[in-house]
Amino acid sequence: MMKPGTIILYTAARFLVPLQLLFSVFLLLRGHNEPGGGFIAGLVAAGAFTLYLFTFGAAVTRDLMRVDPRNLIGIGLFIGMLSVFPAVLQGQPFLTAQWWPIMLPGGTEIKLSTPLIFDIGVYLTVVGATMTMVIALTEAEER
Amino acid sequence: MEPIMAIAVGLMYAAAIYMMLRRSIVKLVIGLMLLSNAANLLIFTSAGMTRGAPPLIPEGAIVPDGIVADPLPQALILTAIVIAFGVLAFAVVLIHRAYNILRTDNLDQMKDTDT
Amino acid sequence: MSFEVALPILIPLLTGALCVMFWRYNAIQRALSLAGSIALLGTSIWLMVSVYNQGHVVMHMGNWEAPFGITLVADMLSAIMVVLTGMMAVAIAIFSLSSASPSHERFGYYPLMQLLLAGVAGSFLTGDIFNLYVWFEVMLVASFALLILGGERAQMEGAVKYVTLNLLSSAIFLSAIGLLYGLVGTLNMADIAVKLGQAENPGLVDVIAVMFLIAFGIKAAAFPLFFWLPASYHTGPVAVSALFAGLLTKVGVYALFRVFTLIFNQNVDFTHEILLWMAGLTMLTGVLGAAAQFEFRRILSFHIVSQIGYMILGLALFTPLALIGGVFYIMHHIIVKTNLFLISGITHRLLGTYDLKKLGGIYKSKPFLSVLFLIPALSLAGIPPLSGFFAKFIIIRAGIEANAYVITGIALLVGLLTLYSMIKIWAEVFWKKLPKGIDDTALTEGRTSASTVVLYIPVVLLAICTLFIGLNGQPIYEFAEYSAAQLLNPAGYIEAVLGGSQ
Amino acid sequence: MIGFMWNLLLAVTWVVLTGDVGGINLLFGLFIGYLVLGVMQRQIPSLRGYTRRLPRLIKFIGFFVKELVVANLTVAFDIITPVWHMKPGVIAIPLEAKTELEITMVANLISLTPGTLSLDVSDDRRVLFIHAMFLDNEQELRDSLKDLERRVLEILR
Amino acid sequence: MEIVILITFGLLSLSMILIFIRLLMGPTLPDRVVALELLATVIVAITGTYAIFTDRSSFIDVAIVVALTAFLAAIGFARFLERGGPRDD
Amino acid sequence: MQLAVLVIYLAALLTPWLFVQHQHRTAYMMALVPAALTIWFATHIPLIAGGEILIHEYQWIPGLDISFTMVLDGLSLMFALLICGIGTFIALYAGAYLKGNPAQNRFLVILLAFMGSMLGLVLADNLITLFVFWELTSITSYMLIGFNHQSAEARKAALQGLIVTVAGGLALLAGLVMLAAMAGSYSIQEILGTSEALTEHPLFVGMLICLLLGAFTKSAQFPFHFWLPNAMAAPTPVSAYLHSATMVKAGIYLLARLQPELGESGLWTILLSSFGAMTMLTGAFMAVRSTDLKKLLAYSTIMALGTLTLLLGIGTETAMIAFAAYLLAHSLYKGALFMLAGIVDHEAGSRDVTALGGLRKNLPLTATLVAVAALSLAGIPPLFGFVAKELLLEAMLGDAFHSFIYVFVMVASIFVVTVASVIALRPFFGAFKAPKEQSKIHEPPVAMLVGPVVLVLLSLVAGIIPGTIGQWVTLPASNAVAGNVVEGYLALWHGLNLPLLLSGISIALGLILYKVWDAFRQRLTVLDPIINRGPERGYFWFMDAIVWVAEWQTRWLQNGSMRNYLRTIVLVFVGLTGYTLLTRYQLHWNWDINLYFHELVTVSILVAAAIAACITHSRLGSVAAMGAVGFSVALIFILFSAPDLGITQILVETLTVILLVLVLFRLPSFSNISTTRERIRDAVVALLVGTLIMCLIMITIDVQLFEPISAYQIENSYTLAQGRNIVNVILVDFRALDTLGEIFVLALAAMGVYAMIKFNPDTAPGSNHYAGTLILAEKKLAEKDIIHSLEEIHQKMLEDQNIIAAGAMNNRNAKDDDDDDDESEDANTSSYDNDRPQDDSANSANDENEKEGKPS
Amino acid sequence: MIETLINWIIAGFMLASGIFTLLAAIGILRLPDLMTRMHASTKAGALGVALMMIAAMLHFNDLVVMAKAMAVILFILMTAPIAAHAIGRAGYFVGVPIWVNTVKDELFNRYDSDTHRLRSGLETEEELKGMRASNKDKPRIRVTTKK
Ligand code: NA
Ligand code: NA
Repeated sequence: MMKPGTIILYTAARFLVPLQLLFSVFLLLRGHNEPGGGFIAGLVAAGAFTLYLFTFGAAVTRDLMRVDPRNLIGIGLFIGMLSVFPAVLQGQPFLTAQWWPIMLPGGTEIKLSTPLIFDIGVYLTVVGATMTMVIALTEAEER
Repeated sequence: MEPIMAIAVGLMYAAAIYMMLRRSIVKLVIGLMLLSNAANLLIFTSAGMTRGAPPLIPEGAIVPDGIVADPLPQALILTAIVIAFGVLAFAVVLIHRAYNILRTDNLDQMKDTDT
Repeated sequence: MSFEVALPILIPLLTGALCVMFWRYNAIQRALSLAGSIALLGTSIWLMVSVYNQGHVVMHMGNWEAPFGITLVADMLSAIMVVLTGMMAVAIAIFSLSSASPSHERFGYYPLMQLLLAGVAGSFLTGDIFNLYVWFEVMLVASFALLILGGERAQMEGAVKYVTLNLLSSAIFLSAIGLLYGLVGTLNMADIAVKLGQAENPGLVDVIAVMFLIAFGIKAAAFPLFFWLPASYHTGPVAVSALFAGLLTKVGVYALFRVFTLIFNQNVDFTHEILLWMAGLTMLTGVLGAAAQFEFRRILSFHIVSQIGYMILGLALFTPLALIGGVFYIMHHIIVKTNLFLISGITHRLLGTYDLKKLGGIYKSKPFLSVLFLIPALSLAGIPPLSGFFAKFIIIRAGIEANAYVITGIALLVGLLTLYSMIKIWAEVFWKKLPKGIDDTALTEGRTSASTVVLYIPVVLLAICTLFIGLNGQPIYEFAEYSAAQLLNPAGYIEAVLGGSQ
Repeated sequence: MIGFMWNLLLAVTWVVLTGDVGGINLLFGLFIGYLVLGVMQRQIPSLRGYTRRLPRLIKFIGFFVKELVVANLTVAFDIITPVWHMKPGVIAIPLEAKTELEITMVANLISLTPGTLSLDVSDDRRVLFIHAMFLDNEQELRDSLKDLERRVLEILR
Repeated sequence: MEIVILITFGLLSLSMILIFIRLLMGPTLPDRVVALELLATVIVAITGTYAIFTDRSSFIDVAIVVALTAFLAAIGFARFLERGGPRDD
Repeated sequence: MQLAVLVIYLAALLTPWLFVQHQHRTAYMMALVPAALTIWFATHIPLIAGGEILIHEYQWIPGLDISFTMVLDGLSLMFALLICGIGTFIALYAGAYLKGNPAQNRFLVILLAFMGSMLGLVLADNLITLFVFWELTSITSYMLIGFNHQSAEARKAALQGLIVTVAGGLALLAGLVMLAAMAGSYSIQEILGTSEALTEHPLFVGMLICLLLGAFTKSAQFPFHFWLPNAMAAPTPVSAYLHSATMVKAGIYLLARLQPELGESGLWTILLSSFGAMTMLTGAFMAVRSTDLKKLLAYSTIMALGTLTLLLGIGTETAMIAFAAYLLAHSLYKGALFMLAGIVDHEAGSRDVTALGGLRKNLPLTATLVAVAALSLAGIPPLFGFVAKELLLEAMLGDAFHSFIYVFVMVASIFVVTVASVIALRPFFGAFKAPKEQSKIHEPPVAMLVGPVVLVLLSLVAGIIPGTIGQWVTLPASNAVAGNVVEGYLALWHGLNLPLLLSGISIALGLILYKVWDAFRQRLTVLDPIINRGPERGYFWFMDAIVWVAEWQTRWLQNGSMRNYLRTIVLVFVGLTGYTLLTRYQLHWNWDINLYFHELVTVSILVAAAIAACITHSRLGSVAAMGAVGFSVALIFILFSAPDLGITQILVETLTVILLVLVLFRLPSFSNISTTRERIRDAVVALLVGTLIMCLIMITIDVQLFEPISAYQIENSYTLAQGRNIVNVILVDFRALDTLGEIFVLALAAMGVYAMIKFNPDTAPGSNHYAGTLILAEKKLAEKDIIHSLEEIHQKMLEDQNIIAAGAMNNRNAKDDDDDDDESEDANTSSYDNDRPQDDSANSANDENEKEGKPS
Repeated sequence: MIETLINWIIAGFMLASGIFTLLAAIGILRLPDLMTRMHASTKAGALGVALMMIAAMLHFNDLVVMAKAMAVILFILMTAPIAAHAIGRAGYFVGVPIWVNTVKDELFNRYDSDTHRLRSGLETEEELKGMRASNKDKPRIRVTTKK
């Protein structure tokens, strides 16, 4: 935590963090087509949380994240693993990409796919892993 | 460009090894970081460097227009960067803990498990 | 679809992921770990059966045909290694039920263990050189984390060395991959083999071969690259040491076997000559290192180095019999060395130390444990009719038949010195009177507690394996023979991976 | 803020109605929404003054860019000439801004204006300490900073 | 046009060199951090120039990420200083 | 026959269970097993004597030519009878001898295991199977010698026996493999059956030496004889069985077994004769200067073993006849003598003949038996020993070479007579002398006497009817050793001839020597310095050398200095790779440089930053330089078409810097302690690596042998994988498995970091001990080595900058105590000790000391 | 025609960007102390990036790119002053030396380096009392700036 009274940083963090998180989701979703992807997005999100951590300290950041970053690792890994298996149902080798085009009302087509699920898993793992490390270090120091 | 990069990467390896041979564990970690950067650049260089042609397929096309940079080494390096990040984060915290417990940052004083 | 070739990787990965998810609940983790290990063993046996029937089992991950995606390949060598991984997984999982303390469990003992296994299995099964790097790293980072679990001073010191030297190896490995890709533009090992076969620059191939040799040599703890091993293996939790001792260096050895039979087989007289020297010096320095030690696990650690030499010797001689010997040696050694470490754990449980000078009196109070020690110890020393004898015999026979007398002589001498070390442990820990001032309540109490009985289960099972290999060596020999035949005929591997596309 | 939300909502409705998801259409929707809100704002208290802020914002941006360029040139001149003309120092500026957002905006914009750099806000949030490069005429500087603050507050309030 | 771009590159490169000299010279940690921060900014500018040079707009994405995250390091250093870590500059 | 061996092992396995109920009587039950086997083998005598060979085939590891086939011929039958027969008595003897010893069951198990191994050894047809049993006898013998394992002396003797025999065994293994390679088979029967002349083979000499090393060490031939007397640390039944009757004869057995194939060679003759003679003489000489009953017997055993080897070396048919007879005779009387010596020891409490005397009154039967057995030992008619000795002397009378050795034999014979007299007379005649009271000394239980009685009787009977014994037992053995049917017979009376004369002379001289024995021994002490320098010194020297070399090597290689390890590995890397590069590749490259100014600047900054990170004296300066390195790398990625990489690099770099900063908070600043020389040395090493890498890159960029596979990925990224960012498509689809592994790496690293920070052995006391983690004692650093606390460093720095006045710290320290929890306000001080995280409390005690020790 | 004009404008923006960045670089190298260097880096740097992004907007003439370039400008304008604030503040409080010719330091006497409080100078007596009570005897080093 910074010294109390740095309202400039407080406010900036409150503004920047949502922006960064939003941007990270953007990077995640379009990573298949433009620079980005789960890893980059995850790092951006982790950067956002780290900014929050530096500004408000570990406890507040944990509160912000709601999920314990260690759980996030597990969830991320699990989601990543989930993308491995659907191919088996089609009799294809593991990790074969499955695409499920979903027609939204209005004619827009959204493609849900195992690579996307995988990327989400990557994203969550990266956020979880990075935040686990950074928060643990900060807590060790704050005590 | 590649010959210059070859020299640069060579020097980075040299710097990395030099740092790793110091006594201080902090320098050791910095050496490891340099080493991982250098290795990534080595892959990047030896696979060939291309200017201004990122491996992206433009909207509407199904293949990139013209020659693009080889995407495979980029993917490999990306993986390597991430792995190095994890490993180095571990190493950084390790030296932190090692210092806290051993009360020294001097590698030459860490001989107990061997002798 | 040959799912069995991917499952030995995916099962521990999934188990690991689930264990991370349930990191707060030790009981769930324990159950998951045991179930995952048994499933791993099951699928690995399934894989072995498939390989036995089909020769090679291949899966193109993501359904991308051979050189373009990542291909998992199992030949007999891989299958053997994976089965051994499964066996060690089960043994360690059982041992851990009693040996892992709740605080270790809370800090990721089980997921780390499972992911280590995943890394090991991945290394054995992948057919892609970069993917091999990735699995190496999975294994490595898992081992880093396991090694420091406990946060003791010795662990930190050991870990600094272990981490640094292994990262250096990874960097060399990665550099070699980069150069190789720059040269041939492919990562699939079968494809690399095909293309290097057509390469006009054999000298350059040798250079890269030497880089791989050094990178894997570090992982395998060969001379003069082994320093990290004796510095660190004895510092961690004992079940971890046992798993490391059994499996980790073998991954390096496996990689050497794979790469130097499949890819770099053009200039055997150059590359394998280096391997030969390496093997001899590894055997010798390892065993001499052990002779100077007075700590149970350190002696065992140095012997890992020494025995790695035998395995590399099998590769270096590069005759069918020698390769059989190498593979046989690997099989034998994984079982035996893990078992010895586990036994050191039991003696530690009994007397609270690994220092030979402070141990003693176990033969008198625990004859059964003593016999359990003698089986793997004498096997390690190559005393017949235990598994180690046949392993050593094949290699020596191969050496003599290849007219490599000096190296064979070294191998024999090292056998003697190994016996010396094992006997030293036996005399100090088991025969000697318990020194004064050592608390021996755990040793002399009449009944063995249930948690200690759990420790014995894997030890007994592994000892039975050792005896089985020794007394009924023919099937094991046939497996080794099968895999040596495959190793010496890379065309089969290439055909299985690339199919008609080459 | 609520005004902008309304504006965005109207724009999205527009997009849905027209069925054209392009960026231009969205901009057009925003524009139409802005016009609509201009008509409606008298009736809805929470929207009051929304449309008036846009011209102010544009004006402010113009002002700010001018400041930025001019002051930058001043600093640049001092940087490239061998002799230092500057008279740096730390001064305290009383703040009119009250909320965190206001204070931060003011401080940041002051930081972005060449020659001044916000260092810190006093614990009771009444004073902003800035480092200024040119304290030749302190009062003039204070006045211009108060002017900047006023303009910012105008947009935000 | 190309010549302008090359001149711009030249100017930016020169900037990098000067900034880097400051980074090396210090003398205090905050000086280095400021130099690092500016270096990141120059990289954003170079990336922009490069996007124009190669006519590839995807490089702007890189610029966004740098602009959004590079300052974190500075915050980290500032935090370090404020928590009173030993400064050996 | 396989079953015969198996039965013994099964008996061994059953013993512990039986022992629970039957205690020492188990031994008697177990004696039934060898007894039955003796009978079973005895039933084969007629068959074998008729010239038949019994073969039982059984496969083991056909792939390695290892079979479990067993063969019974004259030689193996004689050995089998000895093993099982004497084994029976030994089991009985041991039952009584070790009565009440809680470890008796273990003893029986090992004894039976030994018996089975020995039997397997003599029956095995396969060279490897033979070796398997060979080694098993070594191991079981080790366990038996070290039976009194709590005595360091016993452990040492056991180790010595083991090392010597196993070392020889390993040479033997090599020899056997060579033999098999030369003869083309691992089956002894087949090898003996081939007509190939092995002597011509280039490997012959090597093979022969290896084989002989194995046989000589096992059979305690000079200069490897020293372990055998030391092995007398074993309980007497063991000495009687292993070290006289059976195991030591394994080497002799092997030589005899191979005699038909190898006996032709001149080298064989010379080596066996000379080493045999030397051993014989050494044994006899050492025996005559010993006073311990068991040592006397042990040395005389060595003498006998030497004699047997000598006979094999002579290789004539007479020698073969003598060999078999001598072997049988020796086993009979020596087994008996050992058991009797054990009785004396057991009853009178000492084995030292000089400490004993007049026991005949208390131990009349024992005394008688000893006397008879000693007669056989001395080769006095009508005992079988005499028959054997006559044959021996006769066999010697061949050629000139052997006539020379004849002198040796005579000397040995004289000494043996003396030794026999000492054994037979000293303890039993003269005035009573014993550690125990006379009244407490009485004859041992029957079980202990059965063996000696039977064996002595057998010696006597065989001496009386040597012809029968010869026909049924020893001559078939001689046939097997000779490889053909030998012409000859066994008889007590060969007429008046030279051997008989010499025999008489030796007996007379031996008796004279007995008269002056004590004085003679005194004289011999002059030779002690020479004897002490004997081959045993070589053994100790070898063992010391191993430890010394090991320690030296550990100091040199595994010396704990990570920097040395690194330097070694790096130099090996440079050396090996560089050597390969220079010797196997023609270096050539083109300096086709095409680059822009900004690229050059970027690369230069990269290099400069890397170098700056190395040479800066400030930690954080170094970190900042690392930041610059990272940014330069990112820029290179960006400038060469890798936007994803650029982004990732910048993000990772930022987070890495943050981690470093978080951690460096706790770490000391760089101290400059390397000498210039060290630095230059390291710089040279580093530059070598750099140059090598540079060359490697230069080469690969110049050589592109094949079209990269990524062409396929570029082409199909959109059409097949539906993604336009090809790098990302590779990551999540083409090579998704890599990425899967990669996220696990990251997760693992995070778990490791978490564990390191949060798991603390002090908050979970005992947990590590439970898990078996190596716990070193807390290390005390020398005062000069202690890295001073961070606040001192900080203060010094501030002082250097004149930011604070010296001594300001002291005021602060005084007020330190009531610091509340609002530590985060700490802006410009480093109250390190107070806001250190709890998990450092391991060292807090240390710190307290440190603080107190500091002048304030 | 228009294209050429736009190209000229782009060229102008790019050159301006380069020049401003260079100015920032010269400034950071030449200026005498941390505070003044930060003046150069924050503004000129941000301006350089902003100009470059405008050039990019014009060059690509594409809505998405424009939005992205705007985002870059916005982010730089948001983050640069925050970083400057953080560093400047920290630098000031840890006592980074200040240029000798600095004419004035109103912060110095408002900053209680014992209590680590930054007073505005406008507090009432009561407030001051409360402050002291809450922060009595916090041990701190007195940092004196070297002139
Ligand atoms: Na990745
Ligand atoms: Na190339």
